Amino acid sequence: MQTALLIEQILNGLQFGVMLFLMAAGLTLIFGVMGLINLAHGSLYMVGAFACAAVAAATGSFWLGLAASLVAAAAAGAIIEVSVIRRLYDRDHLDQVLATFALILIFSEGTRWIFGSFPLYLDIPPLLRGAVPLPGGSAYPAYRLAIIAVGIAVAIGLYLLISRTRLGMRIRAGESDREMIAALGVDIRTLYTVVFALGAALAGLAGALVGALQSVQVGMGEPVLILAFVVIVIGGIGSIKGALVGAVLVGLIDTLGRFLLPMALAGFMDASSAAGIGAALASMLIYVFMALVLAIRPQGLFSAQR
Amino acid sequence: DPVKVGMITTLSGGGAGLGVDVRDGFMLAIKQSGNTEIEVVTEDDAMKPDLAVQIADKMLQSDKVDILTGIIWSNLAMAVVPNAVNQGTFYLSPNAGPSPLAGANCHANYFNVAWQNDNLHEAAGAYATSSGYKKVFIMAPNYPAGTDALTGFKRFYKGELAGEVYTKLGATDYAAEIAQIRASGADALFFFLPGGMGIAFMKQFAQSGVDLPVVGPAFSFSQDILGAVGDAALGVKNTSQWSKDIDNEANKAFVESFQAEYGRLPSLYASQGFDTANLILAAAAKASVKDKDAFRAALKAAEFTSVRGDFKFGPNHHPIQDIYVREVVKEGDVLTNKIVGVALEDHQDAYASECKM
Amino acid sequence: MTISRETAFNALLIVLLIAVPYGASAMGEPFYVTLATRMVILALAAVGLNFLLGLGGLVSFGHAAFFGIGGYVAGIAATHAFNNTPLLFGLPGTNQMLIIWLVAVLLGGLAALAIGLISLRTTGVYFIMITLAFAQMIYYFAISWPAYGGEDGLSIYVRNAFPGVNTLNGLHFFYVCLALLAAVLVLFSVLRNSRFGAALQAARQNEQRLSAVGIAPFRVKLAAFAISGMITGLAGALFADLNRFVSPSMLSWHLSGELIVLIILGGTGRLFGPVAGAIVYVLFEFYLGGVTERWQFFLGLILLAVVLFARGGIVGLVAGKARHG
Amino acid sequence: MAEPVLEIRNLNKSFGALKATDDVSLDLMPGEIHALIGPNGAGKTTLIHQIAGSLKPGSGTINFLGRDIGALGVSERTRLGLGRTFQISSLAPEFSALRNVMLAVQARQGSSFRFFRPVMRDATLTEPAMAALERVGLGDRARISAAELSHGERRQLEIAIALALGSKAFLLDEPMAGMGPEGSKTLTTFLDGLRREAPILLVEHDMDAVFALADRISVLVYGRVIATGTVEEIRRDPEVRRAYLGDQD
Amino acid sequence: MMLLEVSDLESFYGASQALFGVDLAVEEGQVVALMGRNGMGKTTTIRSICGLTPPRTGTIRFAGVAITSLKPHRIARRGIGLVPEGRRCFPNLTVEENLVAAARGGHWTRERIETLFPRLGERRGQYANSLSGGEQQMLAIGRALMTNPRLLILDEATEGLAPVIRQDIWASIRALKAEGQSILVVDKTMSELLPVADRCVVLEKGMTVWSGLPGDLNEDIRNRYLGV
Ligand SMILES: Nc1ncnc2c1ncn2[C@@H]1O[C@H](COP(=O)(O)OP(=O)(O)OP(=O)(O)O)[C@@H](O)[C@H]1O
Ligand SMILES: Nc1ncnc2c1ncn2[C@@H]1O[C@H](COP(=O)(O)OP(=O)(O)OP(=O)(O)O)[C@@H](O)[C@H]1O
Ligand SMILES: [Mg+2]
Ligand SMILES: [Mg+2]
Repeated sequence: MQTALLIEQILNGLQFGVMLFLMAAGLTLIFGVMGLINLAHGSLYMVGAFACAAVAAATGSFWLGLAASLVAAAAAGAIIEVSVIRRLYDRDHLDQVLATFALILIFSEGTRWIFGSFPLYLDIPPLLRGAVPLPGGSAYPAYRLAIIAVGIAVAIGLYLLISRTRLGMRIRAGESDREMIAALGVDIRTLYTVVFALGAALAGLAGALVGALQSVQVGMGEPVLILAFVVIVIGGIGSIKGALVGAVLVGLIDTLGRFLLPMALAGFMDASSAAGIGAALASMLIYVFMALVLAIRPQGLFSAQR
Repeated sequence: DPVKVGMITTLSGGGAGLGVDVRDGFMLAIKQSGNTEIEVVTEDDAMKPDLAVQIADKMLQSDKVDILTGIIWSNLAMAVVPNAVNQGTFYLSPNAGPSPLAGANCHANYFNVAWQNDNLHEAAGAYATSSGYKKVFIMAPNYPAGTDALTGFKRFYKGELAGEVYTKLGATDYAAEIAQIRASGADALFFFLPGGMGIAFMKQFAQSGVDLPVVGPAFSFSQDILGAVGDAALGVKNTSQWSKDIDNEANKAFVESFQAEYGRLPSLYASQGFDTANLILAAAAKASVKDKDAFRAALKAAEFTSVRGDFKFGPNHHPIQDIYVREVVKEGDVLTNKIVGVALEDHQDAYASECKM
Repeated sequence: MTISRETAFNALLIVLLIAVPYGASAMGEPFYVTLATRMVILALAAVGLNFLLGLGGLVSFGHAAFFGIGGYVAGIAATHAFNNTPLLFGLPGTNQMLIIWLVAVLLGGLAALAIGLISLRTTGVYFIMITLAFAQMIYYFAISWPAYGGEDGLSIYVRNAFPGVNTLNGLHFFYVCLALLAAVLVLFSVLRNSRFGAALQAARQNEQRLSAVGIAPFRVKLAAFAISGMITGLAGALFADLNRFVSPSMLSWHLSGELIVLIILGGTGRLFGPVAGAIVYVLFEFYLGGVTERWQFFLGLILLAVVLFARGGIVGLVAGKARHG
Repeated sequence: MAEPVLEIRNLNKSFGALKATDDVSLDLMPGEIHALIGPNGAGKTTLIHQIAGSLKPGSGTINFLGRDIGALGVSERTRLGLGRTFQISSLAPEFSALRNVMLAVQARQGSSFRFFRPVMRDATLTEPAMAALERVGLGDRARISAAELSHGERRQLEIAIALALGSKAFLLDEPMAGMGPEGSKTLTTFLDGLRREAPILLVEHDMDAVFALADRISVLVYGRVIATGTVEEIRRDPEVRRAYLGDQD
Repeated sequence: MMLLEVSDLESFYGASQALFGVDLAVEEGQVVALMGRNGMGKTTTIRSICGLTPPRTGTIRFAGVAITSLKPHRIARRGIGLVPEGRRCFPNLTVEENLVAAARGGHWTRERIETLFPRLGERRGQYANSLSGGEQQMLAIGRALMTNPRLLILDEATEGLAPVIRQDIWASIRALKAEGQSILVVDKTMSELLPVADRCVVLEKGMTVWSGLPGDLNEDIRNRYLGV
């Protein structure tokens, strides 16, 4: 019985990890590969979720909503890139921090302006509602399995895009020396707009997919932002593989931590305080883990450069 | 005499829904009263304690308000209230009721028009006991209101606990907790997860197929978020001091006029805002706000028609009131709550005795 | 000697900071004193960060840790003094600002030393994130640690005392804070021009170069981190006294972010950058908040305009590009 | 015979399968210019990195002034008197040329933890720095920031910094690179004089300079020293001609 | 036919002027040497031509079309390939990726580059930031060739190369010239440069002070402007 639960929790951890990767995927592209600190990633995630919820409510189809989330987030991304980000590539990273911080404010309040102050309804599509039986007699929600599948597909797709295609090489080249890649005849401005929009679309996709499991509300992107950065940094900036591994590690550690720590503590204190202290420790756990990883490997687990 | 009210509430970010409801309920009452002597200044605290303190300072020192109100969150209330009431201003809480302000740090100028934080959880505990649950799994986020919630529940729940779990504040994925609930062999689930946490949990819980009766305080099933939870909430029992079907004239009028004014159903937060305003209006009709003692006495008397029916203050200026059990139902295609019973009658909070006032 | 535009602008800011609260107080508008105090304290915290970020190029996204530690020092000491209960090892609490400051500075510095020792092994974004990690650990600890209020925080019922000054008088407290800010600004300017400052700025521009002339960058950066933590810790103690309240929100990443924003807004690495940034940010936050409930939207637009059109922040806009001797 | 200033014994370094340094032994004698030449990728810069401390050797010893410095970090070695320049200029770009050099002066004085005295008014810093700039001919560019200097000027600044360190031995990685014909000529004369202050380990592809300056030449190919000798010996060595010099006369 | 015509170029870095009037022309199939002492504006001229430091006044025509105000990538696509000063290989890309990223159809392919510089073939999978200085230089040249330029611009392209390789590169330059490739080159090795150049242009303090045939580059000019 206990082992069955443990196995289920490990599965949950994996699942949570892949979900984290999905949330971080767009950021991996924009931040890890283009080298742009985009604090507004969470806002794009929110845009995706809201677009999906609104369209799904209007049309009754989750799938149309999903498409809308891609379109809306990509459009928002392209607009941001052309009107703001583009002017900041040759500036200090800090200017990007301030600008994208400002974008968070604008997006959050803008979304509330359009959609009101109350959370929106977004449910998973009927097709994916049930549970899938797993070997060993247990079952797992189909929707979560679908998220795992999408996460892994995105990971593979991104990996191929970045490391195998000429487009990917040019993006990476642009990250280290925009001037030089332009001098070789690559229209890096347009390329970056496209890539930024793609990253935004991925954020939006994650927002829609994960939003169906969570709550679609203003501010939903903020915790995502921090987690996504944590995942990418642990994995090593610029490495898709690293981001995936980092995400799964964080997912496992977080899930198992909040499950096992209170149980372990219950050995030598009363249940109620064990639950409280265990939970407190568990909430610090991923940050402890990140600090440890970076203290030992200052470049993350799989840094793309050397 | 003119009364100047300063409303500090949350109008931006994820918690804005609650602030908007409190404000709308409040302003509705002011509008209906036709009283032009009452001036309200409203500002957004963005859920930041230090910003709330700054706004309070501004309202006290610059706007010279007589009464402060509006704060939604306990931590913001703890930041603002002690200083405000010590300076002689009245504070009327339309939502938060942290235990220190009900007990050891109670104050003559502080009135709570909603509930002490533990109240609805206590009622849930009482309801769980009366429903005959023997093994309840209880869960709340790991912060003071969360611990208070579980303490409150346990105060009135007499059975065994199948498990006690504190989640991370702001967590959005509950697969791990749901697995624990499934494995615990519980016969019912009690949880307190305010705001988005509750929405996420209920959706995931419903999808997980774990079939347990669910009890909770009204916060995760109030009108403002039921729409977002969807059918997942159907049938859930929740405890509240207010419901839109409480049978009295004032309440009927309130629900109708609120819907007419804002195009949506009121939540319990709106009712609390509405009551708070009516309390002020009633007191202002009896005494001048400049005469602190008289005004305080007028507030304390609470001679207004509450939408919850009977309403009176205990010695610590916290309400003594009935707390109902509601069930989430569907009316047409709108999700809402229906009263199915009374959990606690004339309930008073547990800290009143610590209050030396 | 000609006065540069930057010097003139700085002098103007100082004069405004001395005069405006005085005038406001005389005209019976004590709130503006409170607002100015808030600016000064946030500026102080940001000067601490500017030391690290502006001179050393080390973007700490965890300075809320030191700010919060300072705040909790004030809050905890005052609570124990107020309730007359012993603090640690039978030591009593205190309501004396001087002692509180000393402890806040020490603890801020020690925490910075400990965090820096590990964090400074990393660079760039890794550094940003590892400092965030440490701050988050302290944040979650504070939220779930019940002894001092957890997320509800801790009230300071009477503002702490300073010998010879009535700190309950807002204007007096303001001048205490302003004096500290002035002292720290002098410190900043002296350090920047010193040999240590030269080494620190070189570390930002090119560490390889620094070690190749025989200066170990790690020690320079660690010292800077500690000094920075001390200053921000001090600001935290004052902030607690201003609000008469501490809570984990002082430790949250929003606050770390806000400090960074203040600096960039004012002008990174500029002596008065944080001051200008704090003044402008607090003013906008306050006025917009009074005008519209959608104030954050407009605040965002304004910040965006500053980044796009005022290179080098406000000081840069007024005084032109920074010169590095 | 005098003691070598710098003594390298059996140094090895691999990058994966690549042996970048293969059992290298080298001496630098007082007053000499010892040129290190070899094809691109032979491991010259890698060797300099190991001597300067920025790369850890796989095995082998490095003695400087009779002391084993293998365990010391970069900055410690510099403080002992081992000055280097970089093949690709490495400067503090925002600092003026003068402040770049002043950094070296303050490091030489061992005083980077002084917090109060303003550096720009400190003649003990500015004067030696200015003198070093004058020596490399950058005197009139002292106030220009390093980022605004032309490529060649940056190379000159690298030398000035090394000079200001007052080192007891110099490791110069392609100092001639980027200097125009005139610059190379001046620098050659300059280095010729410098050897009297401290010996120089000179990595250089500019053969005119090497042949004019070197007392001894070592040739590195695939991480190995294949020959060491005088200018004439090296010039005549058929293997060196084939691997490196080509049909140059 | 005139391939590149630059007249009266004035360029600035921020507020400071670096070029005060540069004139320069490259005919199709010619090799033109751009000369001058350190800091005289050679690199700036090249940057202006490539659109990296757009000139404030003056005109640049390439193959008969004005390219003065075009974006760098448009200029490059018209057929200008740059080997910049200081190499500027993409450090986070491997050798192969550096080449492929620049590729545009034509007869220069990765295989041909690797025949020209076998060293690059051996280092194909290595990140550019771990290459030796000379290897990076080869990579920079290979990368520029991959764009199959009509005009190849070499800014100190033989800097830091071993004499044998340098001879190889000069040999390749001669071979390229023989194929009809037009080249604008900055280099300090006069002994190699002058024989291959069809014309020389000498800059002094950001101005063209002399231009003509290599044979006419007399003692006086050399002393005055080149310091030799
Ligand atoms: N970090 C590294 N990882 C893998 N290979 C490396 C690394 N650093 C250097 N190399 C390889 O080691 C060899 C020696 O490089 P080094 O820079 O020492 O050559 P060099 O003799 O200085 O050449 P040049 O004259 O061209 O500057 C080169 O083939 C280079 O690619
Ligand atoms: N980024 C820059 N900012 C400001 N000034 C610069 C910049 N780059 C070069 N300069 C200045 O412009 C002038 C011309 O420099 P340029 O690099 O064109 O010279 P160059 O002839 O290529 O010299 P070298 O042979 O040393 O490479 C020099 O005075 C230099 O100081
Ligand atoms: Mg080398
Ligand atoms: Mg040049």
